[in-house]
Amino acid sequence: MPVRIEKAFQVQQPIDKVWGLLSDPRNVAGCVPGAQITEAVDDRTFKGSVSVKVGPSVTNYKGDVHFERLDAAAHEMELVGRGQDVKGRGSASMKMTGRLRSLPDGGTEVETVAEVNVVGILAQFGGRVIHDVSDIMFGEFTKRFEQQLQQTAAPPAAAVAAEPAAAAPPAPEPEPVNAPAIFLKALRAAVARFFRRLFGGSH
Amino acid sequence: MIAKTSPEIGGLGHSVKRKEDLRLIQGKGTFVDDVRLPEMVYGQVVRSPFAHARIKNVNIENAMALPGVLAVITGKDLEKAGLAWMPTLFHDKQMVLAVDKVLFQAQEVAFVVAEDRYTAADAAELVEVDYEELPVLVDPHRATDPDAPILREDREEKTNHIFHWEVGDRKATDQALEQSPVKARVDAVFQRCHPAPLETCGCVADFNTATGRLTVWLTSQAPHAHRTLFAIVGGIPENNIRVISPDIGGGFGNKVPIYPGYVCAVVASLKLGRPVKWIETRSENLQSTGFARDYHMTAEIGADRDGTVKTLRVKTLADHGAFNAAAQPSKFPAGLFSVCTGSYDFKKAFCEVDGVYTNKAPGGIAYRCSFRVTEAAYLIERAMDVLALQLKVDPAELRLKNFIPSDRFPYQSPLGWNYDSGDYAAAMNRALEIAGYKELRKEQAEKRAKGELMGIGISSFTEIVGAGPAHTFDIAGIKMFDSCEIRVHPTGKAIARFGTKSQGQGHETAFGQIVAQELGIPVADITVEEGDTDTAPYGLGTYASRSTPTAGAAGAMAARKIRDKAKKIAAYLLEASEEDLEWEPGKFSVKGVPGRSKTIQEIAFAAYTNIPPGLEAGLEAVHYYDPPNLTFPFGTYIAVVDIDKGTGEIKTRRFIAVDDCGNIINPMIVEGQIHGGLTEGLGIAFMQLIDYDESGNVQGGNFMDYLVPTAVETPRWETGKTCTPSPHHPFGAKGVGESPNVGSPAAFVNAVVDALAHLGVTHIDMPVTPWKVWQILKQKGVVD
Amino acid sequence: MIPPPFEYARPTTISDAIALLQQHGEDAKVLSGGQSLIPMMKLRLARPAFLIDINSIQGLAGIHEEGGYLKIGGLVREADIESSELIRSKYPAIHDTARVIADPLVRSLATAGGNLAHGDPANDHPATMLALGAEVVATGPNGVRVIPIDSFFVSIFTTALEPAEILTEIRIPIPPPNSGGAYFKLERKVGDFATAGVAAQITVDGNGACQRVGIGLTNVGPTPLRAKKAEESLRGKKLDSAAISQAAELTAGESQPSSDLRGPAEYKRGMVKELTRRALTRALERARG
Amino acid sequence: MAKQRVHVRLNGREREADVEPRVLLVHLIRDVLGLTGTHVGCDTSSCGACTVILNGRPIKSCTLFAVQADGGELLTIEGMMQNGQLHPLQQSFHEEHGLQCGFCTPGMILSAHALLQHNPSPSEEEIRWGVSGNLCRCTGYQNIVAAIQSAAGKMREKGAAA
Repeated sequence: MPVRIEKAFQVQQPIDKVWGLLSDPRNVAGCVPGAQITEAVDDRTFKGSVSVKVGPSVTNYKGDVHFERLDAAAHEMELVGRGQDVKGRGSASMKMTGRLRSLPDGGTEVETVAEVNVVGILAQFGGRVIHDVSDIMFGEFTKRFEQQLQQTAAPPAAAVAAEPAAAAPPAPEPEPVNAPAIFLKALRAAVARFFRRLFGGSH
Repeated sequence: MIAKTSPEIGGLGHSVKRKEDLRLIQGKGTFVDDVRLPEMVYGQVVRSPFAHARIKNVNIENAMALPGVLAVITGKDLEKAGLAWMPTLFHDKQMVLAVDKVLFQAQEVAFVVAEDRYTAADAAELVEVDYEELPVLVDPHRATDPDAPILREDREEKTNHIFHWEVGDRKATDQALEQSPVKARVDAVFQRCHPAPLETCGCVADFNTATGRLTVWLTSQAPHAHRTLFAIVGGIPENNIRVISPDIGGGFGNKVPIYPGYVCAVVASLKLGRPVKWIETRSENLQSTGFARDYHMTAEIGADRDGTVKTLRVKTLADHGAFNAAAQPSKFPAGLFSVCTGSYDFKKAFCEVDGVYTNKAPGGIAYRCSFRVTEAAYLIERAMDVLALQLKVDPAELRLKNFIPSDRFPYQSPLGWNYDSGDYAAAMNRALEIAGYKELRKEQAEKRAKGELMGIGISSFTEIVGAGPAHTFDIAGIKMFDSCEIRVHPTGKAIARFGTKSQGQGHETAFGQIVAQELGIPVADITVEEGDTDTAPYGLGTYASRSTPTAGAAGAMAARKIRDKAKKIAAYLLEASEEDLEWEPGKFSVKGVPGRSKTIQEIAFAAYTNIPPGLEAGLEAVHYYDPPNLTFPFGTYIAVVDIDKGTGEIKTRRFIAVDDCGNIINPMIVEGQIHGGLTEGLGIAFMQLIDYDESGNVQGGNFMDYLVPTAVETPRWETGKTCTPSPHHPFGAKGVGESPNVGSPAAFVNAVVDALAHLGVTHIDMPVTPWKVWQILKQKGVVD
Repeated sequence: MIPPPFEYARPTTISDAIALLQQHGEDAKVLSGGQSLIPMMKLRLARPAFLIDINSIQGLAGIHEEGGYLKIGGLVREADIESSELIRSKYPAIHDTARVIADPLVRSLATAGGNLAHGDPANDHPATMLALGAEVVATGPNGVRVIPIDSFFVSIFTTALEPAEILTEIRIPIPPPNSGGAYFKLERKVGDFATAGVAAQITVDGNGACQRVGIGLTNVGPTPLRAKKAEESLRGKKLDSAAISQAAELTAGESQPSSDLRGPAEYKRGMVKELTRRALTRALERARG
Repeated sequence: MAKQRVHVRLNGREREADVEPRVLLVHLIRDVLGLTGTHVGCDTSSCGACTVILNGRPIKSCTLFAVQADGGELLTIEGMMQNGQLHPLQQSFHEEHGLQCGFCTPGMILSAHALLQHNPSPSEEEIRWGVSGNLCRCTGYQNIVAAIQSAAGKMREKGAAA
């Protein structure tokens, strides 16, 4: 059940800075709601999991994210994430492409396209909601990415480490991951609140 | 003409109330899931979530570790026993449990056995299967593309093409079509649908380690054939297998094939020495067991300007899914599809079918029809309407003009069938009369003038049912005869056993009426039994409307054998010669000597107490009937629909069904069958589709999306009949159970197209949904 | 068909139920009618570790008018709404809605409260409650709070209820004289979710002008929707066919359907338009009595 | 998961059983208490084959946990016969040929029973809506409607006589 979603937004940040974040695998992965990076296979491939909660229904996917393309010159990237339901009832994949355009005012336009494909029992019984759910999740992804761009203070990778129960990824590159514990706590709470709001208790 | 018996005897033509009802209305029936045996355990199938994937590993440890789990069977286990694959009923093989790869979503991958249903369900989730997803093929039109993935790596031929089959004179047909002054063409898809009997498939397999006997309670329309197949596949001596089909909650063709779940339950019982129950869920039923249709068809009619049809050319692509499991016993890959010339007198015809594999559930079974005749009837009846539109003639007139005349029977069709009898115009005229056709057309014209949408759809189908004959039909070599054994007890009561198996058709009553008709024993005194292979004579089962044409005939023939012997006994008792005796239902009398007669009951008593010298004791007979030909029931259906322009919703205002199935055993039962078949036709025409998205996800694989009409969507049916007996059947009967499902889809679709014809619409594929209709209305600017 | 294991409690008071909710947090689910939750559990699409069955709590099953409101208790069954003379006569839109929800067997158990609290955009009551300007009464650890229906539906399958809150009552303002309402649901067959559904509630003044109007939509967006622009277009206007058509047009524009087996988005938008026309027309007839 | 004691009055008889909370009512009735007249035809709460009457209301016994029925009054098809007499609905389904395979019949009869309880003389339309939660694949509903109409007549006469 393939779904295609396009989102574009503008930020008051120079294109190179934006590209720095968009081309940072852990950062991008960290912006996917419910996602956890559990292991870095190489600097372009990561193992991880995504938890998708729709009302009373929760599905946990385990799989990997791979950056198919990182074109610094063109400011274009493409990543493919694939995961299988841990209960063996299907799989989900997402191909995401991102393209940056610098704006006359020095800002940057971020264009992203996600092609989500769900296979298995969710695609059989959840057909009527898959589009809306994908749209909401991808919307949240872009929102978080924007937030990352705003908060220059904390290095983006923090978000990755901040994910609940995420094993700290073996840093593939020198840049150390050390954000103050207090910040992590705050972010955790924020994420938890967000999920309650987004998918929380219904009878 | 058949002698009318008294209501007490209740022979042919009486609307005898059904015997089977009494247990069913009290909840005292015995369906497979009602069978409970000591020590019984429960099986559940682990299924693939993917349509096409490599199996890298199956880990059963966690499942086995769950308390209450007794066994987890995988494809590798079956492979060791040589059971990983089983033969289908049509020259192919099918995986029982997948070993290397899966070929459709919901395919069987492992079988979990536990002490109860709940533990089995939990354990099924704990079986870890490591899949590597492969490219998926769902579009049959792309099956033979060079870049299409080869699905069946197990086959020699590295192609997704299964078969090419053609019949008729291609060259002559092409030429004739070329030269036809008028050509009409329709491209029609008969969508993938499913019989969906309300009871799903299942079994209880009980291998008795002490006796070495295997008893299988099975949702089977063909228990004897299934016993033989279990013997062949499982290598168990056939005398050590007993298949029992108890009460069956509807079949409609779905319960003809053998499914992996059955085999797994048997294997598990052999392994554990305990009875194993496996009952599939509805979703499993719709997603993995025998689907129907998925025929992508083109019909071209060549006709004269005056509307006389001359030539028919049919080309079809058949999507058989992952395995060719089309449960059909004819010699032809497309079954009886070549009856597609229908009720019309075509001079030349050619029909070709190509079958392909896709990543979809296997099947192509005969859903309430006789092996692809539904597809054929739908196609020709749609094509005739397209021709009528093109010629701007009334579809009823066009049909009347082209019917095979009643004096031309037996009729040899250009594609090789020999129609036994028919009077198509009679049925058509009766239907037009009941409908008040002229007034309806007048009303339609008035409505159209006011911008309202009303449609009248006609279908005058010819069915072809009653397989055998043996020269054309067999299952694994076993000829398609059927059988009856009758025993008349000393007190004049009787038991009759048949090789068929009722799934709601009322055999316990109707078959009793056949025997009552022939022997004059009251139907109340006759017990009818089916479905136990230890007691019933061998038969090929109930499907394709074959029960009455074959087993019913066998019943009459066996009864006649008994009557012949009864005549000898009567002659002895009456001290008269057989020539001087005359029969009336229930007794032999001496011609011209009032009062000198012996009732069948007196004769039965004598058969055990006062046996004529030189005659064997007892009054029994068995008969195996191989029909000389199929029977060809027919009829005309008229649908009247109103369309809500705002929503595209279609309301069937009236539906007139005139059926001709020759002589009728039980009018009440026949009418009930017609109501049911029409309702299934309604669902197919307007609501039902098992679809697959490009990833091979089943869409419409459960009762939330596979739409079964309720009492609210179902209209009140109007029925009528004509009677043209079959010349070759012992009492002139033809099968009828499937006519309404075969004939009605075209009537419904023709009605909707007729309502939109003035907008230039000539065809809409089924299911004809409100949104399809609305989109057309929008395109045509009828709605804003 | 076989639900996963869970723990079960059947508290007899609201406070006990809330205590249990607090105790078990995200793992707990409230079980009222169960006609949405249990089917999901049977398919193992939902796996709550703890079920809190509120069906034995007294005082939540009443339908009555009080203090300017129609009050429907959190445990009132659809069947009771369907057969309530008060609702049939004074709240026809709610009657229309109850009788097309699922099928008669489901309606024996399903509750209107659950129908709202499940947060499923395909459920029928939300549209009607939006049209009627209802309020949801939620009882939680900090007592009772009243949530206006407009802020109740947060996201797909997500409502404004906090995890430890229970929907205990639905309040509908008693409509003034010359009011009428209607709900139109298009479904593929009885028992199906709406392909699209539209609820309309209006009040007209002496000379037939529209004083108050509410339009709610079913299953044409990630949440139940209210057609605000369309409502705006009608306020103070005479409800002639031109006005109704314009409102229908606007409503279709405000809907956000996505394509599924029930039909393509374009069709659903068309249906919103058509059903809005029908709902407003019927509501007007009823308002005029 | 710990089992819980469930007590129901089933067709007038007190019955008890210990079941896991997740056990569906239909499985309590069929597998535990052994009354198999109540059937299961789907896994999405769509078909109504499992219809029983709980505390006077027709419900899908596949969409209720057995523990929820604790203390309740249950009527299944096995309880329709009264002192050896077929219920008028059972009679009429037989006389009007309102069943074929018989799999939907118990649920259909119980839904009809509930309908006639609060509407003794329903119109054809009311009957069709009344049993719209019960699917039948065999009869096309026409004779089911006829059977319910005829039973309604019989029951009215009875009522009048009584």
